[in-house]
Amino acid sequence: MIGFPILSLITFLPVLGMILILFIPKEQPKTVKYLSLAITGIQVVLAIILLANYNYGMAGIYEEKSFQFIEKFRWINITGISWLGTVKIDYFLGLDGLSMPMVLLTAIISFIACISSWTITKSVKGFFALFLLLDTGMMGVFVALDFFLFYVFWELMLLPMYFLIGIWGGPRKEYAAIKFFIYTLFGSVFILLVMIGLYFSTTETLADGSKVLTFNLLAMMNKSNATPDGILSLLNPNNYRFIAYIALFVGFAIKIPMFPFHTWLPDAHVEAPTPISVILAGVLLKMGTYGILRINYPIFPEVTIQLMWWIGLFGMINIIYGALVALAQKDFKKLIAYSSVSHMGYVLLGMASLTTTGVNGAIFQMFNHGTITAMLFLIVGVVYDRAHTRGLYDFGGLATQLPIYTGFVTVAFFAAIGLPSMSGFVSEALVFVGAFGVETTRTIAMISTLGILLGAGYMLWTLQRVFFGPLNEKWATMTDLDKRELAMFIPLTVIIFYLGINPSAMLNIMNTSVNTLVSFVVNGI
Amino acid sequence: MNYYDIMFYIFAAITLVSAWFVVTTRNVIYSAFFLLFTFFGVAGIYVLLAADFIAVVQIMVYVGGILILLLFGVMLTNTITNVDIRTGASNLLPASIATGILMGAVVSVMWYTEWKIQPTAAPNTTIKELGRLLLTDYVLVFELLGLLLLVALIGAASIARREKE
Amino acid sequence: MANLYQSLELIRPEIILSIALLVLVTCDLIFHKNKKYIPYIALGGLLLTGIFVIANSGASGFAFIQSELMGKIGLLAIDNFGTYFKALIIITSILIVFFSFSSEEIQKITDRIGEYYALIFGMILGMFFIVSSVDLILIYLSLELMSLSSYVLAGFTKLRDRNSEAALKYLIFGAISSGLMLFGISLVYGLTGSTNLYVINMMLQSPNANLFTLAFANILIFAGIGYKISSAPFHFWTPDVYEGAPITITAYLSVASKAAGFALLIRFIKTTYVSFVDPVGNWQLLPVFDWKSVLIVISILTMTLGNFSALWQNNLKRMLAFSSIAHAGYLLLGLVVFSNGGMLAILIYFAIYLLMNLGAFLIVMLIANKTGSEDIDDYNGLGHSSPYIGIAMVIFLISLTGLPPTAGFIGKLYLFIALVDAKMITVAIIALLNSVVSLYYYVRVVKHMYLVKPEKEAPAVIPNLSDKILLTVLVAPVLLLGVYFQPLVDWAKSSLEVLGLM
Amino acid sequence: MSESLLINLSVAILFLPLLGFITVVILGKRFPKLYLLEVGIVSIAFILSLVVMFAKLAYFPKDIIAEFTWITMGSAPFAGSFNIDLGIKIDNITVMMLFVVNLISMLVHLFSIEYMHGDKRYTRYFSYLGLFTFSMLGIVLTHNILMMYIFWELVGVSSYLLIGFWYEKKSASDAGKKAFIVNRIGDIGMFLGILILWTNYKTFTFDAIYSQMAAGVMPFGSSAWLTAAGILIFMGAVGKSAQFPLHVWLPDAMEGPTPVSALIHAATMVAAGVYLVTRIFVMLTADAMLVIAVVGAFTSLVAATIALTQNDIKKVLAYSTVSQLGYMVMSLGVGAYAFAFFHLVTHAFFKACMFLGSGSVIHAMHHEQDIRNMGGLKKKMPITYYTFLISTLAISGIPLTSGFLSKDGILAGTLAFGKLTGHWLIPIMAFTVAGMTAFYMFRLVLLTFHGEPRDHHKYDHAHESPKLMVAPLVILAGLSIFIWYTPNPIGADAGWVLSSWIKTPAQVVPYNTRYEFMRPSTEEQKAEVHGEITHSVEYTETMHWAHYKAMFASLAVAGLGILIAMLFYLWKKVDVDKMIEGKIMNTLYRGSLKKWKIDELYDATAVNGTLQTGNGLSWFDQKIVDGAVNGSAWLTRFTSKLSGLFDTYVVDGMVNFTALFSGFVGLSFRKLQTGKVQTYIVFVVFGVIILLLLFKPF
Amino acid sequence: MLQVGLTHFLTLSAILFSLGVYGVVTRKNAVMVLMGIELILNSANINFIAFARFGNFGYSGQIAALFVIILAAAEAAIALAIVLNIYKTFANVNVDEIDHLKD
Repeated sequence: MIGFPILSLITFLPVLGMILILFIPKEQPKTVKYLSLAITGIQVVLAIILLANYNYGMAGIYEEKSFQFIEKFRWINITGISWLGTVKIDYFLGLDGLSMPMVLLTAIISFIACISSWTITKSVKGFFALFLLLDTGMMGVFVALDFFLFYVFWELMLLPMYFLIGIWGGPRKEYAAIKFFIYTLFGSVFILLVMIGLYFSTTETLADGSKVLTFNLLAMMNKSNATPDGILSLLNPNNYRFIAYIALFVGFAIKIPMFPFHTWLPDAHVEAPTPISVILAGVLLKMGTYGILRINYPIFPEVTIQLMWWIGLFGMINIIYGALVALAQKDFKKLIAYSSVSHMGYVLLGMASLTTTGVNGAIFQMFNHGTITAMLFLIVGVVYDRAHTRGLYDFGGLATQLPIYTGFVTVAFFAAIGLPSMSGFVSEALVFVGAFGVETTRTIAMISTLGILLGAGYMLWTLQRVFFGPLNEKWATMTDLDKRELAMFIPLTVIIFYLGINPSAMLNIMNTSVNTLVSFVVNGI
Repeated sequence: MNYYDIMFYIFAAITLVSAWFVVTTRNVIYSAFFLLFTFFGVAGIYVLLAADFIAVVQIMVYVGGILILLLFGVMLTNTITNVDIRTGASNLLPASIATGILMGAVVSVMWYTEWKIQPTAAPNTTIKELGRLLLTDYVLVFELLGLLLLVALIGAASIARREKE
Repeated sequence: MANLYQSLELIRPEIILSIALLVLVTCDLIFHKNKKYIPYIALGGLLLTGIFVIANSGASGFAFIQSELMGKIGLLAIDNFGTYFKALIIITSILIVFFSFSSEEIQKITDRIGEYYALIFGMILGMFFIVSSVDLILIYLSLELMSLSSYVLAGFTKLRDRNSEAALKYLIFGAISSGLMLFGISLVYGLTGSTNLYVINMMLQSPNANLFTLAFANILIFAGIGYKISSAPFHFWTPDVYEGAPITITAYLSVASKAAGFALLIRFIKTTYVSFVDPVGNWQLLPVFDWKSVLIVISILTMTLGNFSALWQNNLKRMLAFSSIAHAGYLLLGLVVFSNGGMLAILIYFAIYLLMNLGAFLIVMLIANKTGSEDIDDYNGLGHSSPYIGIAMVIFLISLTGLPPTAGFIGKLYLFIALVDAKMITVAIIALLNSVVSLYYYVRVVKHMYLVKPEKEAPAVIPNLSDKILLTVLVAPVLLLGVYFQPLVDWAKSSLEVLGLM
Repeated sequence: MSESLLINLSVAILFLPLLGFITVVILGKRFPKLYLLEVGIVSIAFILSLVVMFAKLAYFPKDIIAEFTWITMGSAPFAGSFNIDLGIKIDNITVMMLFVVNLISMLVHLFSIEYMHGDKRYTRYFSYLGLFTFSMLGIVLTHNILMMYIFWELVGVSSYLLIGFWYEKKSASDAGKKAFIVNRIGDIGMFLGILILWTNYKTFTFDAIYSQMAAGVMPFGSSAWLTAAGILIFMGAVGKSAQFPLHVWLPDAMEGPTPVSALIHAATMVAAGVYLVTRIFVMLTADAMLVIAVVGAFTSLVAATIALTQNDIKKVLAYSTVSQLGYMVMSLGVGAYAFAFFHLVTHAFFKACMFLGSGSVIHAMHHEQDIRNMGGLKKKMPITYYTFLISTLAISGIPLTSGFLSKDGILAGTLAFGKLTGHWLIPIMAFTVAGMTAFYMFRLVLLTFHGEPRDHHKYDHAHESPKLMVAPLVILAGLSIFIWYTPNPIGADAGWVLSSWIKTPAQVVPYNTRYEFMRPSTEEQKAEVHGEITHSVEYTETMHWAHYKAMFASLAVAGLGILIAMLFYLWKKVDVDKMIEGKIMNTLYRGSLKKWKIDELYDATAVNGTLQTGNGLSWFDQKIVDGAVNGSAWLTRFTSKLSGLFDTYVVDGMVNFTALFSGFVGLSFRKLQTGKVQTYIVFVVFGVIILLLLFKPF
Repeated sequence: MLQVGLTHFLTLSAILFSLGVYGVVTRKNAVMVLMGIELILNSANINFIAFARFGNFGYSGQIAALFVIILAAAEAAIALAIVLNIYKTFANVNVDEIDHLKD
């Protein structure tokens, strides 16, 4: 394995960068930008190193020994008094098939968003400092295996996000930023409560044989660690596990965002600057579903099985509702935002199936949606940079004026529609295969296929409204993509096609873990 | 009805009637003088309760100190030439309701509680015992009160002093 | 006299304080031309007291044992719990001295600076005795000592109308509250024949028929304490006085006097109404008064009222006043658990509250020094023009909201851990939702500092070096304790011991 | 020639056009001449496919399969380990399709060199053609239904790109969008069908699925699901082959360049639906087949009725295509598998010829497409005329043409079907359509090439197209002659195509779900191996019986149609304009002309309905869902006002009430002003009282 | 009338207490508000002494009363200083007119 704490490095590197940036004088925005680019670039390199050293056969999920790149040491250890047990918090990082794709995604999207941030001119230093802080938060969420640590990272993202939307955003930025902030905080207080509840329901046996309460996520999954009277303990007949599950789920669902908790998303997206929209759609939304898979599923398997149908139902609502609402949008960015709602529905649907194919599809869809939606938001950003409007009816005929751009747009749009040969197809197909394969979610899956149709509807309609038809003379001087923009689009395009043609490259990473997860949830092993 | 009882009712009447006027009369000066009677009445009650020293202190401190202070306050805060030194009342109704209920509660508490009663003979004097206690068990409080008075002195002087222009 | 000598040993910090107070007064009289050195004398006195407070840690026992009371219970109980709060008070006081250095308001009254510090010392002395006294009379008197000093301090600068107004309101409100308390004390005295908490506790252990009277007395006493910690419905003075008083005093009131109030409340309830503490750390309340329900209602009321009222405040001091009311509500939650865990949460929360609240007030003060305003609209764009102030303020506000990775989160975490441990889920949810509401007004400040465009160029508030150091002293622990809180928790845990008879 | 070589060649055929596409798309802007590379590549592919076809037909009687594992799921819980395999299957049908697709593709490339000359996205056009060829070949070559679906979608995209090639025209981009979305409807059905198959058989490979079916494994244990799966997959064909009710996209697709129409919307892509049904033919139950037959028959009839009155040369051809596709589908539905595929091939040639011919005409007439403005072009463009005429004869089913052979077989099949099952409506519709086809095709020819020119200006400039455009016409017209398929001009059965190249595969569905005539009927037949029986003995006899009857009947109706067309448009014996003034005729005429208003119906219901739902939900989203949030925010604000201004509102209110009350009792008229501290204290006192009442210990 | 006992004294103090509260709440003049507070303190003192006398609690009640009296003096001093200060700034001492600090 690797001889240095690579997960810590990949997580805290941006913080280091942030500190460095704070020392760079304000008058050198270029230095700030290049430093950030370097930091995110190194992150990508580290992610690739991780991938190269990744053992595809190790499952992770509930067993500490099959996690990879583990870093674990006692962070907080308060001993000595009987009445509160030992307050023990581990600094516990590790990777498995659930997190590896997300780490990759985060690294890539951050890098791309960093390139996209080049156009930022207003207080560059602040922007990149916050950007890097956000980066750490995201990365941390995906590698943390201690609930406390997870929660800290989870909340760490809120504030930078608030500022990034609030300072660098559009006209209604203040409203959007606070809405995002309040909404997510509302969700996370539920997570906090469940976290504490789980803490009191789980003990961990230390090396010396003593049992202590713990925040360790893996320990929480092990039924033999349950305390007899913890409120979320299986051994306690009057437990609150069902309610806790729902509370936790709602906390995560707000981030996904799941209907009816999605209304912060369009506002946040419309007002956020392009790189932040990219991050938001590309990575942040995945945290919700990641959280559900990482925490809800293995810790509350019996409730999960009970609620499969409901999760699927909400997935279906997301898919169809998001698509229908997207159809009605007149703002380019809002349309993409609602398309995100729709696409995240597939993730929920896949998860709900509780089958290897479905869950694989869900995680794969998380990754693919990350890349594809990032591209879509970049696309909106390009046109907004040039035209300073996003009205779908303000354009027309851009294909003639900006052929290269239109080419990438077409790729991204068709990827979003789920065209075979692009990554989105494989994941959506797997989701449907999984969901259809199970009695519980079969009908839901069948209805959800409508989403494929509606998706094509709004995407192609947008393509037509913005890019086809006679060129609107107002934009006759618009320029095509420059090199920097190409540098954002090409990697994403390559990823989209590569994973469309060779999905195994990604699926193999998660396969073992997903199989383990599914059988853990369903069979308990 | 013995003397004791009669004395009680006299002092109680003095106390309450004058207290009533303290809080109802509109003239501040009157109010201050009724307060004087109240203090006297309370001092009498103290005597009835065999607290001779306290009664003396009551008269010395309250009448000799606090009341004079209050009168100074009245004088200093009302222009002497201004004949109308009356003052109004506010919150009459809510105050009446609130104090009415409060009084009901307090009085019923006083009546219905089974207080501990252990009849004992009244001591001849309390000064000696009080003095002893002040310098033994309560020496800390005693000293603390000294500091309190110092701080109050500084504070009062500091805030009431006219600033150099 | 050996008894007295032992007692004096136990109250060395208080003695030092008293001496420092006298020295201050004397020096003030001697050097009435040049008062430059007065603050340093005060600082020296505080540091010395601080050293003795630390030296006192671990000391435990009764001081001023009264012959009447079986010869073993005294007026003061010196224990780690008290020492913890004394330490908090001393830390606050030292910080307030530094605040006063940079406060424009205080600089304008340099000629009365001796009195200013004398009164502050009076307050500290009062608070020290509040924290450790176990006799209701002494409690009342030390409460009054603190109050009398703070009444004057609230109106001390006399620079603006609102100064005097604050003093008057504080005075009247305080006087009536302590009057109610005194009446309550007299009733308790009537019921039990003693003013000593331990004796009262023993008396209450035996069957008692006068529960209504006791309840009435308790509520009256709580009025006196509740006014100090500004819990609803005894909080009404808080916003007015906080807004009117000089900022240094506002900050001081919001932390130190609240700390004293909480220490008093905890000691009062723990000593008087707890029959025993079970091995797990839960306090068994005497069945004479349902403190638990009372405190639950009051704490929920307090935090809800505080948070909701703070939402649309435009004066920062006033907003922080309501925020401090809300925090009092959270702190009370730690008490309603009635367990050592809850108490631990209070201790931790308070230390953190000290840092973040003082920090926020410091920034309000620095900005007011520059702009002469505490209005939120005058904060527009300050974050950009004054980066250091801006970032620090954001950290304090986030911590006040209770978000990781700041210390405020740790405080809330321990609080909720205690609540969940006691299975008081509903209360926990209400409190959590309250903290979501609180985000709104805290972030509103952030919004004005960063997001709202100022109408004219925002003034740059560049703190001088000492202010920067002061800010850093407050910011650093707020951040550090957020990620590594073990030392604080360990300290708080060692301070759980409230002197008992057993 | 070894099998592996054959496989490699096939793979090369598949990927060569893709290579061309990628190269041209990336470098096309810099090197405009690169379209030649694309043309070259397609030509090479054609040659290779010719080689592959003959090699396969001559030397490899067995099917050749090559596959690899695309996705592996490891050992999944409950499902065991399973893989998703992709691969190709080379059988007779495949190689014939390879030949057809590559040939037409090549010819269209050649035709386009001249036709599209001067277009500003000239190279881009060729790259799209390459993409299409690749996708189409993928459909043809695949051995599994997932890959079929993948390429299915890809042809959809290339079709979208090509229809909307002139995207500056709104109608063009509209048509592209419509084509894609309407196709998606069918695709959803197909996708669901695939899901049913996968869920039950854990494989996408046709052969693996069929062998499990043959072993008696039913989807979810019931043959109803099997029928459902068949119909659902058929929905894909409904979309792609423009069957009713999803036929609406194809006529609109004529907005694309005409060579594209020839390649995609006449010869190859639209035939993919039929190809799909041939692929799943073996798993169709009788019920599913009946549905398919009815859909096909109805489609052909509706389309034919519309084609009768259209005036746009391409629209007529488009509806004729729809009608002919309906024929093929119907043919599969009635069990005449071989004739359906045969018709697919012959139709591909003559319809491509007609489209290219029309392209030639349009080219000559400077993009005039309305036949009412044409006429007399026979003299100006003889080669175009004659090739077009040959194709017309073929589509009308006149002997000596390929169309006669295939069409006659289909008609015989319907007749036999009618006789054996009693569904006589299908043959009736089929013969009606045959007559109509002859009529409208001749109407087209007569109006275009005969008579007097109606637009002299355009006529004068018209001229025969260049050689590069005419050559494909000649080749395709040549392929519409019977001789390439069978030596016997009136019966194809004996020809090599039907006797040895196309073999009807045996059904794999259980006997009781088959048509009676598709089960073994005699003991002898039953004794044979299960998989070999395609039809009963009776069926063979009935087909024999129907053969000549169908031939004569079809000749009769076709002749009738031609005669009427002559009467109307050549000899002008009947005044058409006057005829349609009659009330009934007028209604019918207008109905036909307006395409039975199906588009309008869809617009009003489905499209508009969806958009309105979207708008409604959007409103719902902003006002209700978000409103709930904002509402609670409002509530919060309200509460905060309430409590924040508690002092003034409530306490003031109390004081005001006091004032009123005081006034009422007449105690005091003093103007009351709140001394705030005192109101606070009032409140404290009330607080104490309330607390006492709340927590009094009894 | 009953024999005068503890209850009588307590009733007296209860009424005095209520009058004090009433005074504090209703009087506009700040000095009169202070008088109300003195009444409350006096009532508490009566309680202390009466309880000590009748319950035989020793001298602690009297000690308490003594301290309260002293405290009252200190408080009065501070209070009057503050009232004077108010008079200087507002030119009157009407409590209800000093309401600049509010929401």
